[in-house]
Amino acid sequence: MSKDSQMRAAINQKLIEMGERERLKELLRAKLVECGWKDQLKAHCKDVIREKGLEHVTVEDLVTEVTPKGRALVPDSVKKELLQRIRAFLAQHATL
Amino acid sequence: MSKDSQMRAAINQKLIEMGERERLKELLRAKLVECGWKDQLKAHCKDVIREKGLEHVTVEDLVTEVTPKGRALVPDSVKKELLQRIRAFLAQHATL
Amino acid sequence: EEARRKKEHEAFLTDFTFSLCTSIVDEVVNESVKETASSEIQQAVSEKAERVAKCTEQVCSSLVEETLNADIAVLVEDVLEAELQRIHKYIK
Repeated sequence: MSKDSQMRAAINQKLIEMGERERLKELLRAKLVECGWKDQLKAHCKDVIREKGLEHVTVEDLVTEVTPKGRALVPDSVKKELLQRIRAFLAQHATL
Repeated sequence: MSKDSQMRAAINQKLIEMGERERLKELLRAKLVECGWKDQLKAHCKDVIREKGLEHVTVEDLVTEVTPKGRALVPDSVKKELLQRIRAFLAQHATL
Repeated sequence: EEARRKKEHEAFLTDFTFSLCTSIVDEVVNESVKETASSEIQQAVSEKAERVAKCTEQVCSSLVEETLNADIAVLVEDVLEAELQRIHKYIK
């Protein structure tokens, strides 16, 4: 195992142990709703369904189709906030 | 103070005044880099840090740990060269 | 007497040369060891800080990725389900 993967495993371990990983996911979800990400993505799904026709769309197709936009639509500020929170958590709780 | 120690003190004083002591140290430093001693020392420091873990090593610990090896690794040829240079200097300044 | 003094002086010089050499070697070795130990520890500290920063970013990205993958799948299912319901209602 490389030093990097050891370090990632240690960080993840600490986040999971203290329940912080779940809290971070919840925070992200809340932020995504708050910033309108969910509504924008829903609208995009509907556009794709309208374009292709409901009978020609499977869940897998639609996931593949909308995922890149879903990723792109996550505001940088939300990612930054999440990163800050992880850093603060590690500073407080972890001896890495 | 015995005659010998008086003479020692006088020569040492002269060596410092004439800048020869510093030049000898410079020469030795250069030789130690040239012969790979410094790289070996660095590698040894890295090994110790890796073995003990960064969080368990202070500069003082590391110095204590690597100094014996540092001394042992100085090549005899380098010491001989230093001796030659000291002899030559003393011969040149026989009045000292 | 002169020869004896000369011999004594030579012995003194030999002894002095060796002790000066030893003292210079010790001084330089001690200084170099201290300097190297300190810079190696400093370097290891910076490398570790860099690694922690990089890995924290990677962990954060994978957490975002994981959440998005799960949420996008649920969202897509919900939208498709809603659209199907709408069509059914319309047909009815």
